[in-house]
Amino acid sequence: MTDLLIEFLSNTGFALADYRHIIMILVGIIIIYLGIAKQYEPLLLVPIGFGMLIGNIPVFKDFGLGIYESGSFLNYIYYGVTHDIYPPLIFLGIGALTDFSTMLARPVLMLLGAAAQMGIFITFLGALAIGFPPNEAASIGIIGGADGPTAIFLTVMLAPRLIGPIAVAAYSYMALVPVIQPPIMKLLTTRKERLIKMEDPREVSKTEKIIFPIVGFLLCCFLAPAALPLLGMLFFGNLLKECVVVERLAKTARTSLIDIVTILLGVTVGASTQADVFLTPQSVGIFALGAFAFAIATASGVIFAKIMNLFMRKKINPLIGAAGVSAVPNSARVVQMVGQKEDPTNFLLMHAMAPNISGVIGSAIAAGILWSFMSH
Amino acid sequence: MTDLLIEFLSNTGFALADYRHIIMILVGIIIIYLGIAKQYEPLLLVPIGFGMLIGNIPVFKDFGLGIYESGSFLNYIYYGVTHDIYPPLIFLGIGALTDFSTMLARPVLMLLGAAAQMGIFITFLGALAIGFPPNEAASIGIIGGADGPTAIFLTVMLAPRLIGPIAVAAYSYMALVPVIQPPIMKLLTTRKERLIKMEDPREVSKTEKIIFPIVGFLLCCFLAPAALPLLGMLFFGNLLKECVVVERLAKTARTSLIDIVTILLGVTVGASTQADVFLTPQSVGIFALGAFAFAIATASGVIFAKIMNLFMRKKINPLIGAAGVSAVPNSARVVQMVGQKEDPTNFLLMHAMAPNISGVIGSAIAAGILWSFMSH
Amino acid sequence: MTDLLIEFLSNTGFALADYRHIIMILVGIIIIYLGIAKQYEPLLLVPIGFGMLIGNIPVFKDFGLGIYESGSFLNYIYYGVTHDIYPPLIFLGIGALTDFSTMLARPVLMLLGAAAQMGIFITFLGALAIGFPPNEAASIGIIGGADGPTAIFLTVMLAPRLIGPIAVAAYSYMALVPVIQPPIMKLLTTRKERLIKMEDPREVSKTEKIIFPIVGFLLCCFLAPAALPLLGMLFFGNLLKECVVVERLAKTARTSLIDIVTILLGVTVGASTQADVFLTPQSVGIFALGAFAFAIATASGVIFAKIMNLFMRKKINPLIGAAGVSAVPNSARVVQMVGQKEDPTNFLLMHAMAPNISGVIGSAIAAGILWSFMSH
Amino acid sequence: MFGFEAIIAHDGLGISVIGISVVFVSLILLAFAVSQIHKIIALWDKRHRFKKPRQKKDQKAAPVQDPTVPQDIQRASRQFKLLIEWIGEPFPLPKLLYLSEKCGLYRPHSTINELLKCELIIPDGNGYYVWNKEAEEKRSST
Amino acid sequence: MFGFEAIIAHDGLGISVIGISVVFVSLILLAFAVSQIHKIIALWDKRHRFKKPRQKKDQKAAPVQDPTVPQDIQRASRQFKLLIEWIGEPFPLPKLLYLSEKCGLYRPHSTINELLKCELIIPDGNGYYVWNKEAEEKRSST
Amino acid sequence: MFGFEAIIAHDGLGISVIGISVVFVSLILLAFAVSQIHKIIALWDKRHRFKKPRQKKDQKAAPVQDPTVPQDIQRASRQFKLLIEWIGEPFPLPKLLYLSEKCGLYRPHSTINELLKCELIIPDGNGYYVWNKEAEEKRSST
Ligand code: NA
Ligand code: NA
Ligand code: NA
Repeated sequence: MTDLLIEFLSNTGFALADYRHIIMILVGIIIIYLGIAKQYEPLLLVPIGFGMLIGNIPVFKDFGLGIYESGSFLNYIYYGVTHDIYPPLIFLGIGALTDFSTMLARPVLMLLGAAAQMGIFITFLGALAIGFPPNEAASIGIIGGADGPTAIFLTVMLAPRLIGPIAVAAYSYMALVPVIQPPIMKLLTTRKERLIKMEDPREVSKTEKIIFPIVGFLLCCFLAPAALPLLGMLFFGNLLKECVVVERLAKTARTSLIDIVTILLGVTVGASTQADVFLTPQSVGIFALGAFAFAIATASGVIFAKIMNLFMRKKINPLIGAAGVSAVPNSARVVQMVGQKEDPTNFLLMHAMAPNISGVIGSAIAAGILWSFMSH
Repeated sequence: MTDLLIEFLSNTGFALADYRHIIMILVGIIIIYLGIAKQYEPLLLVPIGFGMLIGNIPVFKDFGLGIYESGSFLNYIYYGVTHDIYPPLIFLGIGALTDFSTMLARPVLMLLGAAAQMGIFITFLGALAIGFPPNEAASIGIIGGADGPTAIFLTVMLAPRLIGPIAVAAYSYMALVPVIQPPIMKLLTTRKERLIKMEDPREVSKTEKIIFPIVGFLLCCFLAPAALPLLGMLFFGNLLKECVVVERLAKTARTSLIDIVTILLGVTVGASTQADVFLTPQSVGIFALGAFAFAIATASGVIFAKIMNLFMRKKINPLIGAAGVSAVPNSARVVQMVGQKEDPTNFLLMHAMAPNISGVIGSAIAAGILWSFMSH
Repeated sequence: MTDLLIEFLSNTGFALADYRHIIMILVGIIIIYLGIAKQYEPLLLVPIGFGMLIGNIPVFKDFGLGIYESGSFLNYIYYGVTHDIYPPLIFLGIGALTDFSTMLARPVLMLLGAAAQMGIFITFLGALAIGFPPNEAASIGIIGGADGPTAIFLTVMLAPRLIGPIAVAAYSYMALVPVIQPPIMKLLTTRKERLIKMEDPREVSKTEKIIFPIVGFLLCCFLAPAALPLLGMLFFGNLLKECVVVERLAKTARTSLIDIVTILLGVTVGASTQADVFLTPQSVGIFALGAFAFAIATASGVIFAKIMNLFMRKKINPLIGAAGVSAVPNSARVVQMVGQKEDPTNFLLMHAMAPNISGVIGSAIAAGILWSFMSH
Repeated sequence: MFGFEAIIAHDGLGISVIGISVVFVSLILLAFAVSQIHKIIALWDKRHRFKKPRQKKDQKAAPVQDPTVPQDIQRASRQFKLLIEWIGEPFPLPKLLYLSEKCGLYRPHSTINELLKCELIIPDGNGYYVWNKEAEEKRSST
Repeated sequence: MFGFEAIIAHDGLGISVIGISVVFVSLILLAFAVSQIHKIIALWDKRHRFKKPRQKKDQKAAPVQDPTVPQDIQRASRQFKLLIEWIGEPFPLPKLLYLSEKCGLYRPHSTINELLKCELIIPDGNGYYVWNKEAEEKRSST
Repeated sequence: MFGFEAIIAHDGLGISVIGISVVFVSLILLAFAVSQIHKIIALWDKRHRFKKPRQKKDQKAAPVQDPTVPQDIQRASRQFKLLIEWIGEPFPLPKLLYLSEKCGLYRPHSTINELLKCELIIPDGNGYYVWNKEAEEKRSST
């Protein structure tokens, strides 16, 4: 019985833990704290944070518990991440949630959603320069797209062993948008620019909203077929939403379905940060490059908005360029916040939604392009 | 860089598209239009139509995008179609949605649900005569059952390569019931017959409704065990609904669960119509035979109702025979519409539900029988 | 055609049925009856009962219908049972449903949840003594945990061929708690003890409720890492519930998600009782040992409560010890019922929830320990 | 192979005739069974009424399981009606259960079941439930 | 390999330039397409109005499909308004459909669609629908 | 093998004793931890109150993050109360969030969180939320 007891004790977490588990558990607790107390993207941070706790309970290998051991429960639900099933389903739900009206009312703002994707490609070059192979560099670059599902989607295709750090980096920075973006936005704009008020967008008819997902889908996917799974589901979800007659499907897509997938994706992405796989110098590099990507993306959006103002009669508030990074609707809210700080009567949220949503389309296209270049 | 650009351009949809993609995309748009503007079974046509767009974006093979390439997102969610997982789940939801009261109140009307299955077997003979092998002929015949999940279920078992055309044919004709059935119904009935009013069905007690799914399940599945997956789930869903004490399960079965499966099934069935697989002379034959099957089924139901009238004291309105084809509740609505055109005070909907629902049971049994004959 | 007819008839259930199918179908009907008319855990008994009907329709082997034939629909949805995917998901939903307040208010009552797990280990010894090998003995013992998902979880790991009888025994006895427990509770307590009133628990703050799942998870899983999948999901679900900011995820976890899994788990566990696999002397032994386990567990809880009273100033009502078996919230209700019979003004429900919920944690830990001892 | 020849070669006629026959036989049997269910239920209920006097005695002999059972459904229904008014209609069944438990109503599960059986609470056909005022009036007038 | 050398070796610049260009081209094309949609719709609607007189004739010539069509949306809206008041707002669309069918209202699917089109029924942005009192007043005043 | 012999052979006693011990140890530790949580929280809150004066200074020194913060929760609560009355109770939290954003209320996320913390908005135990009139009255009376 003493043997049994010793054996049992040597299998407990207390015996197996080393400093790395403790670090990761603390990180998990901090992420949960940020999600709950600071309310930075709680729908993502709470599951990811708890997933980190789950993934970093020290367990014996070959016991069928760890997320990387085939046959474990975590491994089964991680399947949807490693086989790129969850990201398109999340996009389906986002499509069924999102109102494209403001974008349809002022399509010129979509250019801001394109501009912010500069962050992706510049970071890609940076990662190459640091010595990452091109497939990994592309996956790191996509963090600059500020879109978790897109980042996971591309990383699974190009550099599956980096899913953990890239996904966590993407989601963390998406959550930290209210921390990262404001200083950059203020640095690059004058007070006068931040005070610009934009006129209300025109009303968009129901028919326009129904036709848009069809036209948008065909156009984008003819140009970048590799974005098909993401954009197909995004526009499909939006058609379900807008066409009214299948409201029950749209409702399920934007509630039960996206919630279930969010839970499973969040907890497994969190659990994939198992200390021995995650705590590497590479991860540090990825987090640094991710922050760089976010900064570049924000700056690109803002600067491009200022450039557009050189040519446009009705000036746009360059702050909304920062919303081009995606991180829907977090970064649009940040724009609203920064704008209101200068002038509490200035409501930029609505205007910021246009670049915000087109940023999602833009980074999905960018992911498609990178994938098609890397996959041979 | 020029090389890269040329390579990229040669991978876009614009470079890869041929006339067949364009045809299929137009068909998809028409189907979406019918679903939204004409409201023909929008819950099916909108997903199928958009699925056709998704499936017919021209993409390079071996890129992991097409629905027939293993590893693609579409292929993963198509799994539920090709492995007959979705159809029984849809039946579970239908069971939890359907009120069998009118059928229980007047069981004799169930014969009409049997009669309309003639369409299946006559079309089966027709398809054999045209030269289809027996397994494919059976799958084509089942289109006459006017029941999408049943058609998919049998086709997966017997002729998996025909899933695309048969599923699309089955769902299209189910949607087009308001176009196909009325002329046949009018041709085969006199105005006097169409004016027959039926008396209200008796009240059905809760206990009866609870016992029915158990008795119905045991009886049907002892006779045709191969209908087990479909009828098992149909009656199970109905028991959940009727027994009150598990209302929360029934509610989920008839909302989230059936909605999720409907979305996934619809979009993949649509996408399975990839031009090179779908645009064949065979598909044309299948669509022609499918229309034939629907017509025969409708006619059989109506004529059998007239025959029953020869023997019954309380005459039944032969229009309700047309509802025996299934296509719940669309064809019951068509009966109501045609009846009301003659006499706006005549409410046939309730009466038509009895053959309508028994038609579902009937075609599931027919599918079981065909499967058991073909599977050796 | 006569050949065909004979062949068809020989494939019907009427030709294939033997007495064992009839027995199991009758058992299924009785279980459905208990669920509906007596309302013993209807959410479990109705699906399991109907599953028994589905699993015991006599079908030809190799036809792809039976739950044990790979490729059948039942086999696909049974996958979640045989690969231990459903139990943790159910625990996720339970976590999102359960309010741990009363347990947090009076943590000393958690000892009762530990005491009742004696049933597991004593039954384990009993099963060993009767001649079961240790892995099967452990799986049988876990029935005493009074927790269906935990029982399935462990059995899949240790003795997969016993899933059917063990799962059905566990769920049946959980449902029969109002029949099994009261006599034991009365036998072991005096009327005076049953009349003890307990004071209202203190208010528990929101922060406590949020911190608890994190602390609880880390502590339990460091001590018994093998309980990770179950407890990880239980505490994760509870965090989702308590932290408010992700209410939509918690709501989906405790409605759609748990409902879908309950339906699929119930019907497949029921169907796994296919007569030829289920009707064995072993199953009889398992049912007998299961009843024994429940009785011991109940008795242990009650007796331990009496022992605690020897040391505590504020006496606890020993009836609530019986709720330590889990079977949430059924056995807590039984405590309430038995208590109210003595004194209609005594509300024990709230107090009984503390041992009840800690019993769930306790048996998950016990399962983890047994698994870690058996798995080498 | 085409035409009638193909049909014969693949036993098409046999399959079709047996097929449609089995469909008919199944649905005829089912129709017959269904038509018998409510007769059997009626018989069962009669037997029940017949047995009642004896059962009452048994109940007295057996250990009294539920000493505080409300003497009639009327009394329980009043409490529940108040609760339902407070929740608002239509209401989900679990919510009523949950609240009635919280309010300490007596045996909410079985009482609600009783109310469902005598149709004082009825489904609104949409997954929710409503209080059936008509049935209540009928009851109180009788 | 590091630095500029690594970028060149892996054709990084080419990929980046083409990449960002395609993103821009896609979104510019999309923006252009979007800006045309409502013009095309406007044109289509005009053509429609232009054709209307002729269509009316056609309609008369064609077999009268729906003899009991309510002459104006006003009439249908009254019935539906009553129904909605009874259900309570906000209501799920399927519930309205279901009840309107049960109440025997005329062609509920298409009528509800009409009501949605002229925005007498509007989504509350939360998956449910409400009756648009403003639109109704506007209508009745014109 | 049967009986005691089988138990010994498979180390049954050892497993059982260790097993039940670990269950007890786990739950005792958990009970202890749980009993400490609210003490630690209380301590933390005290420290907080202790530190407050110093923190206020810090806040002034730091760049003013939110110039338009409502001076007290009272003011925010009035706006939200109106909104909730308009939505009707019980309401889903996301709906309130969505509408408050639409209405341009100030920082709806954190304000709602404040309202939840001081229990002006409370869950109805059913996934929905209600406005807590009692807490409001208590607040306004103090
Ligand atoms: Na982006
Ligand atoms: Na049919
Ligand atoms: Na337990």
